[in-house]
Amino acid sequence: MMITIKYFGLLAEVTGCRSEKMNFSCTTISDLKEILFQKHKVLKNKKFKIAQHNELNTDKTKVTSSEIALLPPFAGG
Amino acid sequence: MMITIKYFGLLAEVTGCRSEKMNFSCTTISDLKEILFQKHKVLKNKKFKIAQHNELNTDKTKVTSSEIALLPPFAGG
Amino acid sequence: MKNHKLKNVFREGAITTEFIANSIAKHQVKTSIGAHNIFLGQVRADEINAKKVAAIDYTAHEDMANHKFHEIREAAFLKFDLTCMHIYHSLGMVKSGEICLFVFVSSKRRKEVFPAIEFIVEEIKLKIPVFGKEIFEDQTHQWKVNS
Amino acid sequence: MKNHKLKNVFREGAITTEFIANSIAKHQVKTSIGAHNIFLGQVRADEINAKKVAAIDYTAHEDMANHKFHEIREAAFLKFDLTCMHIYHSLGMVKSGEICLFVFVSSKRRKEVFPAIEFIVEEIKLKIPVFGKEIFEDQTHQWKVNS
Repeated sequence: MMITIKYFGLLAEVTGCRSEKMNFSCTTISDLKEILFQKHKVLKNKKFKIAQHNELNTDKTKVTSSEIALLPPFAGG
Repeated sequence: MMITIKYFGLLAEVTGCRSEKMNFSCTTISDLKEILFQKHKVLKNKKFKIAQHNELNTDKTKVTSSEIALLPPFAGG
Repeated sequence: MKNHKLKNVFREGAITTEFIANSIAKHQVKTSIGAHNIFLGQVRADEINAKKVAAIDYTAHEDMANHKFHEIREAAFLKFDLTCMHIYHSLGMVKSGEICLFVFVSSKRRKEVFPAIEFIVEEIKLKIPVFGKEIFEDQTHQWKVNS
Repeated sequence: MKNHKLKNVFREGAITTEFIANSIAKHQVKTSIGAHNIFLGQVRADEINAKKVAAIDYTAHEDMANHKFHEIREAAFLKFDLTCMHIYHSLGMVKSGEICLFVFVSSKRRKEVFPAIEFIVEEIKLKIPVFGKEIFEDQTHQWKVNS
């Protein structure tokens, strides 16, 4: 399926990209991360969390949304 | 010695008096209270604390100030 | 312990929102501050025996109160790492819905301001000789006691 | 549990003292309120490697953030006996000394507002996907991380 990856804060800066579409056929967040690490090597040594449907996911979570967010450490307040 | 008794809040209302001078020859707060109870019977069933030099006193404290304050329960804030 | 001078905490009548806004604005030049915490006491229109509180008329043993406020300030500066602290209390008539107590603490870090504001407010309730005459809508009254 | 509707917590730029004053003033008709507690986050001019923070440029995953703010609101209303709660966070540039977070809780009694404000602020720091680019005076930058 076609999914949109959104990069926030520091991650948008280092990937040079706020949002990109990709064709994705794997099933878990872990799979997705592998693909993203190949595409953007710089992500490997960055701390980030992944969210879909406005909730944080673990590596084992299945990808069910067509929009995935990569979130660097929070800095609100 | 001549001392000034100051009544605050409810106590000023029930005694009808905010401040009065009296000649005082006893030594402790306890003695003073006895005199005040005789003068203002209404004080007997009122809750209050006594302060001099901006500090609260116990019955045993000696009267050393020429100004004594009778304070009903606090209601700040 | 910093040695702060004795201040007059009392203000005649209600504390206005403009006064509060000004007070906050004055701290915007202090750029080491990261967190402010403000407590506001507001006069409640409590209903007691079917009569509603319309206002509280505050009086105080002002000299003793200012000394006690000073002690509370010094104790709070000693206990917590605060950049600034301000306390204002009304005297005279404050209508229901209006503000009668304004406590304002600021610090580099947020962790300091939460326990500091609670400490100061509880100390004020306990130790400050302020008296409140609750005036009902029918002009009768009763004397407020802190709980 | 009261069912509050999803609000947009974000505001463009710094939160002004006038906005805060207005927000307080709006609560003066709510005469069951006895205590307000306000937390303000202010941008610090931290010095990092001899360079001073001049501003923070805030961005957020806005949709997720508003959902998380909503969850925090609902949890706070459930945990504490609050009359009102308001949260505002800046997006975009906020200069050092300016206010980027405004949390406002009100209750009948003071005992409720102290733990409520701390709970809400800590939850915000932990759970809200907001990102801060600290812009130094020389226009270089680094990314802020909450501690």
